[in-house]
Amino acid sequence: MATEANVLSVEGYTLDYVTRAGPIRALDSVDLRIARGEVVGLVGESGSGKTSLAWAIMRALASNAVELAGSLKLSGQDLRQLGPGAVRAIRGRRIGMIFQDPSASLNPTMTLGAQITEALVAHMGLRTKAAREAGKQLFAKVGLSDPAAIMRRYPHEASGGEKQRVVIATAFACRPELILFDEPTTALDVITARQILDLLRDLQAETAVASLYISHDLAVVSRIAQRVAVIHRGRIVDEGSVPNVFTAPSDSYTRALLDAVPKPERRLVSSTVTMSEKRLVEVRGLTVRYGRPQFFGKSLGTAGARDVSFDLAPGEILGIVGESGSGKSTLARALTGLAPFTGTLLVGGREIASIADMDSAYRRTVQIVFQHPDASLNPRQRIGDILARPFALYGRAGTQPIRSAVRDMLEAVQLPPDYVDRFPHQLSGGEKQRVAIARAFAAGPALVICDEVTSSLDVSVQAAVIDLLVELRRETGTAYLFISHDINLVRQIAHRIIVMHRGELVEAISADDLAARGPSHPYTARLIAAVPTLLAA
Amino acid sequence: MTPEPDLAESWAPSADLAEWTFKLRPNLLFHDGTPCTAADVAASFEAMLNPQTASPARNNIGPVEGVTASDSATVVFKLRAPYADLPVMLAYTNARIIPAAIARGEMTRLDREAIGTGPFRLISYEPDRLIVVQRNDRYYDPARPYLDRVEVVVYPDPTAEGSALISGATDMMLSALPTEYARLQRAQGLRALRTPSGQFCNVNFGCDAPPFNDMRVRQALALCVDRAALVDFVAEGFGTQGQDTPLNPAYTYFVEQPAKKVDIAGARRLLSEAGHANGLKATLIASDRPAVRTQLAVAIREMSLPAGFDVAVQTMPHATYLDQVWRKGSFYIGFYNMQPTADGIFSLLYTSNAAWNETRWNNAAFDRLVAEARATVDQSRRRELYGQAQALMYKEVPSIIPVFFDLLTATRDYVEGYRLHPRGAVFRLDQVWLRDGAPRRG
Amino acid sequence: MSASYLARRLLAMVYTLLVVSIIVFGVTQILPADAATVIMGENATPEQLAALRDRLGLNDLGVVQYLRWLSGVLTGEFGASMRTGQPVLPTILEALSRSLTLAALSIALMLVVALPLGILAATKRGGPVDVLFGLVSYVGVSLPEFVTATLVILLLADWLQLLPATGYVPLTDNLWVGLRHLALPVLTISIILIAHVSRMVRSEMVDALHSDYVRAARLKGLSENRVVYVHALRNALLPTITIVALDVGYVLGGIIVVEEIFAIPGLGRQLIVSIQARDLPMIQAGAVVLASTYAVMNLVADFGYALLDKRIQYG
Amino acid sequence: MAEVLRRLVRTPQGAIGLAIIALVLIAVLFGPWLAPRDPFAISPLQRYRPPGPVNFLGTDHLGRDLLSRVLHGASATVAMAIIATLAGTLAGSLIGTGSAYLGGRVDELMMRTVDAVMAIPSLLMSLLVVSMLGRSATNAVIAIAIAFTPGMARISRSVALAVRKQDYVSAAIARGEGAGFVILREMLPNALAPIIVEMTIRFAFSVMLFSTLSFLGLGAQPPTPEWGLMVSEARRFMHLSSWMILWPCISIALVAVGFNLLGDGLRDALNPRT
Repeated sequence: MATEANVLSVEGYTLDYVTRAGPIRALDSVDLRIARGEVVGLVGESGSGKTSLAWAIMRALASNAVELAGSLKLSGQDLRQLGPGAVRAIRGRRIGMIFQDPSASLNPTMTLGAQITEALVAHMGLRTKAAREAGKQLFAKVGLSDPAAIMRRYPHEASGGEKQRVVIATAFACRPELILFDEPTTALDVITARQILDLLRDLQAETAVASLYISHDLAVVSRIAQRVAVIHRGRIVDEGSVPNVFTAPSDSYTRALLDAVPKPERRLVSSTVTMSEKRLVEVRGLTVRYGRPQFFGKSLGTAGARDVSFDLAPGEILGIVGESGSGKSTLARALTGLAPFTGTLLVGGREIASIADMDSAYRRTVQIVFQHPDASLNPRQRIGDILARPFALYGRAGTQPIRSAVRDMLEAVQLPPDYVDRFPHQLSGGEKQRVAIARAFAAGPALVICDEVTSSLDVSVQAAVIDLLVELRRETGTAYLFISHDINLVRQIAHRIIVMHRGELVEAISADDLAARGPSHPYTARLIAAVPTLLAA
Repeated sequence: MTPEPDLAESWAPSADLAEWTFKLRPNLLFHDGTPCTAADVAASFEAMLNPQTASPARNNIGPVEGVTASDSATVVFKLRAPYADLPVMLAYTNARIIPAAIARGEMTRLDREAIGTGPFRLISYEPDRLIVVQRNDRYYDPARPYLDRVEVVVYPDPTAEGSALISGATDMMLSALPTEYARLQRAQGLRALRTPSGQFCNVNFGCDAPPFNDMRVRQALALCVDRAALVDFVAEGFGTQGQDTPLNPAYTYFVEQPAKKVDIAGARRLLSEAGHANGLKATLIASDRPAVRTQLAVAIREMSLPAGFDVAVQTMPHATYLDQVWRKGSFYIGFYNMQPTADGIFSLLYTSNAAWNETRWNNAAFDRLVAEARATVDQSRRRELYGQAQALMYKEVPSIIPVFFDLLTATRDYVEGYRLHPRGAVFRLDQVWLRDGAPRRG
Repeated sequence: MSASYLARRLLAMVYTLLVVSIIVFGVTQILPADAATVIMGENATPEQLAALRDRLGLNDLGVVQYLRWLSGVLTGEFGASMRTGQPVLPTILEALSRSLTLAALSIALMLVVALPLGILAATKRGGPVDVLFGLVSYVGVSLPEFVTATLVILLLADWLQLLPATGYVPLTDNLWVGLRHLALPVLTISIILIAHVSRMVRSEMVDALHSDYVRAARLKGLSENRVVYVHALRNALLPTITIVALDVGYVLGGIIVVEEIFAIPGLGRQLIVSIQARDLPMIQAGAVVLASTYAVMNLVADFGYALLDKRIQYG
Repeated sequence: MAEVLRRLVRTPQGAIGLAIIALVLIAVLFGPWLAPRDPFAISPLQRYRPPGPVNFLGTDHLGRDLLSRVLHGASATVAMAIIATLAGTLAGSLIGTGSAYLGGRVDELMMRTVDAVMAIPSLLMSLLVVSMLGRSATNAVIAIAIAFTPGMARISRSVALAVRKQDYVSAAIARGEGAGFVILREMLPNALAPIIVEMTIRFAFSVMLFSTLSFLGLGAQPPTPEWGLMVSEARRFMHLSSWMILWPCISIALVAVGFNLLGDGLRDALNPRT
């Protein structure tokens, strides 16, 4: 019989995790096939079981995992029957794996060269010298400039992109039959991520290696995979070629997922805001230095944001876009008195020269919501106490008793009133972010700074939180400073957009002009080009 | 204790015992070979008597007015008062003869080098660890010492010192604690030595202030003390009972006193007569060196409870004790080596003008007895005077002296000629010799 | 480890030593009794005490004494002991050398035992070896030094009569006898160190074995030995260096009790003796030498750590 | 609190540790009543008795009953050690948290001074303090509290720094909350768990340190039956009766093991992740 057409075939595979609260079904009779040279995308939100499938294939399941049924065949050979020795022989040799965070999969105390050489020595039977030579060629092939230098460097001496290229070189080194990609570009900056994506496409095409590309980002999967399977709570709900699934999804969950993906052309707010002469916020030549003066240590005076100027009208949503390290968060910290700054800042016409000027009136008008839901709520306080604090601080509840004001706030952010007595760890990520937003609005602010508020949420949850923010703005007329690295999301929600690059403001343009005339600064153009937009929508 | 000639060949007192003349041996040499003459002896004593030198010997060698060298071999001591025991007192451990050059010159040289006339010469001195001495070939008696070299190892922990001797790491011990003695007796290859001595541990009352200025209170506490039990508790049985006088059979002029019995009812009666019907609270202070002091204090506390005493025990580092409590405290534990003579111990501790006068008893009758005895030569008259002095202390109890310690030590069986000296501070290593079979060392 | 960082660390060390000397001197000023009382002992009469205090300079104001001491130290002159008249520095350095010998031997023994023990317990986590290890290390960590020392003496010196209980013979005089005398104290200290370090190595090893890079190494198909003894071990041993260096500081000053019981005239014991004798120059010199050894060991630890773990950059 | 207890008993260390410490606390609270005989009564005839029907654990050099002394000793040793650690922890955590919150030069200066105090070994520091204040159990407690403060300050500072970086603290500061509210309501409750774990383990050290001080004659005064003092006194009589030294040693070890186990058990129980 000709060799099995499918490199990988998963049939009826069912997996449980045993926890103190009883068994949890992670994968429910999953079927999946990948032929030679084919890239299959596996799309699902966090907790959908997509990563568990990868661990199952690599035979590296957690100790509390119980495989109930089904088979995992590699070129016809069921991996579940293999003993530890056989599994070890297959790993790296016949199945490669690339992880999300490159720095987590590289040993910090070993040089990058040593980590690729050891794989070649282990599987290709090369002696160290020959392996080093082969390693150098592979580094060149994955586009690393000056491979010899990279060989001697340690992981912390290389950038995220360089490290991911080393991991990719190591995975492709032994020309495996199958490679599993677990969100390889999520941890990288937008532009670097695009370069890595293109590299993977070229290498895959050249080696025709069967690939399973796992991701939560539908746009990325639509660019690289030929076929895609959508997984929801452990079950494959949709499968087929990328055009079919993405244009005519058969399952309602897939449709909701596709809708939630930010599309710049679908505007959530009317694009014009009357730029009345009374500015809410005027920022001129704002420079933020972080790091506190040290007695014995050198003061770390690296600038977070340099000489930034912009205006914000009441009720306007100003988007700030930039990669990590561009200074956008530092700007937010300066405006809320969390970082010292120089330059002039006018809020509601009042001059704020330094943090000392930020009296409680200022603190009430400017609120901030942070990125990580787990860290922005005090784990030891109940939701009711957290939300009551702004009322007690600013005494806004007026005649209404604080307890009922808190209930109203919960309702405003679509959370059940009985959440008042719960602790943060009893809420989901999305719910915690809603509480944080409620806390900000409890003060009745004129401006709420949203610092990457949806970046650590699943796509569907993100869409719901964005809708909540738009709704609240419509009701209260509050202005937003919406900070994000996702330019599609910002173009969807903001009236005007400014782009930050290495601490400097490189572009300020209204959303409509950007759509009509495109960006004026080359960096913005590269940023827009780098973000994969959904193919067929 | 009878004096033994060392540098002096012979000596004689004047009729009124106020002037003593000593004849030195011919051609005596110091360790560094320079001759030792009467001038050196005079200079040494002159330095000792000068308060600036702060020498410990100053108030332990008797009432010496001045010392002169009449010629190169004769030394004359002028005394402030007649004193029969001068020869014995001059043998005091810190009253050694050093070259006049050092005595009159810079004394600090003594910090680093030791030039004397003794049977051994100093080789090296490491504080708190090791002292090494070698045979002095220039010693006036060519026969002695028999040993070539002696290493004195300092053991801060007594248990360790015992184990070292048992394991053969050392040849002899200078002194052993009562708690170690039983083990040393049992160990084979060892010879355990024991001799009664005048070393004692006592309770000092401050007789110059209440409550202990009242004799009845002192007598009451004395009646609570079970002396036989204390010999067990404090000396592990290796000691003799004391009857509240500082003399015991080891002293020539010791006069037996009737043994005091425990009488709790009598003690309680005396206490109430003295106005403490519902008991007396007091703090008994014990320095931490030697450890026996604390043991005695704890035992006194328990024994005096039934009679209504509530004695709180307080220990403190020896330095703090010396600074704040010694000679000033109203109720504390003392510990003393035997003195060469009866007069030595009385005038050191209990007479009104005593150097240490810890109890401030200041009893005129007692002072008269001691002064007279000091100036009489006739043996029987001195015995009678000292007897009355002891009886007076026995009755008035300026301090409770319940137990005398036997001096204990042990040597390997191949060590010969070593006799334990009751004085407790005299170690005649010059008489020691080793039988064959002794291990070669160093 | 750039030069400016080194300079700053040395500056911080000087500051630390200064604070230490001030604290120690301040406390010794308030201690009841002084060197003169101790030296004179039972034979002190008031005017003799006054004379001796004058000669030792104890009558001057505390601050004056401290500044005189400080100016002496800056010119390398630590003064002479009030008790023995011997110069202070040689005695302290001699005591330090003995403590260092003790420290070196104990740490050597500890490394030979603690590292394999910790690694074994980690790799066989949950197994009988690990449980036994857990029990023994808990007891080891919980025994105060004097209890361990007493039990060791009771067992090895008295009942089994294997080794001499105490006494110190310099290795230079007689190596074999010297080592026999050091056997029990070294054993006592290393029991304590082994308990601490092996527990630390075990937990570091367990963390490393559960890390992402070890899982990645396994998924690269490397042999189990290479994964455990190269990838995991290298990362687990890094923190050990800091701990071992700090242990040297602990052994020097911390085990005063062991030096007391085994009569080893080390730095700890020298300090106790000089405090009891209120020997100010000796106390000061001892405390400063001890603190500087501690600080130097900290620096060595950080330096060693930076050397091995390239991630640490001292700006 | 009940929740923590339930999780604590689930871990082996926690269970055993809790059992031992419960036993010890019974000895500390009811020792005097449990003791079969008067721990202070001396009796010349019953000296150096091995364990037997009359004296279950034997007698010491003054004929006093060892079992009663060990039971009475529990309160002298353990209670004092706990008080000392609580004081040290309180002082240390306030300094540490405050220093972490203030940051900058103040933090740097405070930490350098803490380093300096830590450069002096805790035993030497206690020795100096006790020599200064005089010997008594209370002074030993003060000495240990002082010796423990720098250690606790360092630990609570590192914990507070980690908490300081959390967004809910930044949110509170952005809201304009006062320093008092931020430290006491936002930082301390979250920094408390690791501090409590560290404190429990320090109880073990403090029992060991307190008994070491008494061993050197700097802590409890005779005739109090404090365990360290009992070991120190018994050392001289080691060859006449080794029981005298064995029982206090075992008691000290038992208490220290108990606290160490409890500390590790608490660390898992209070650890939010597990």
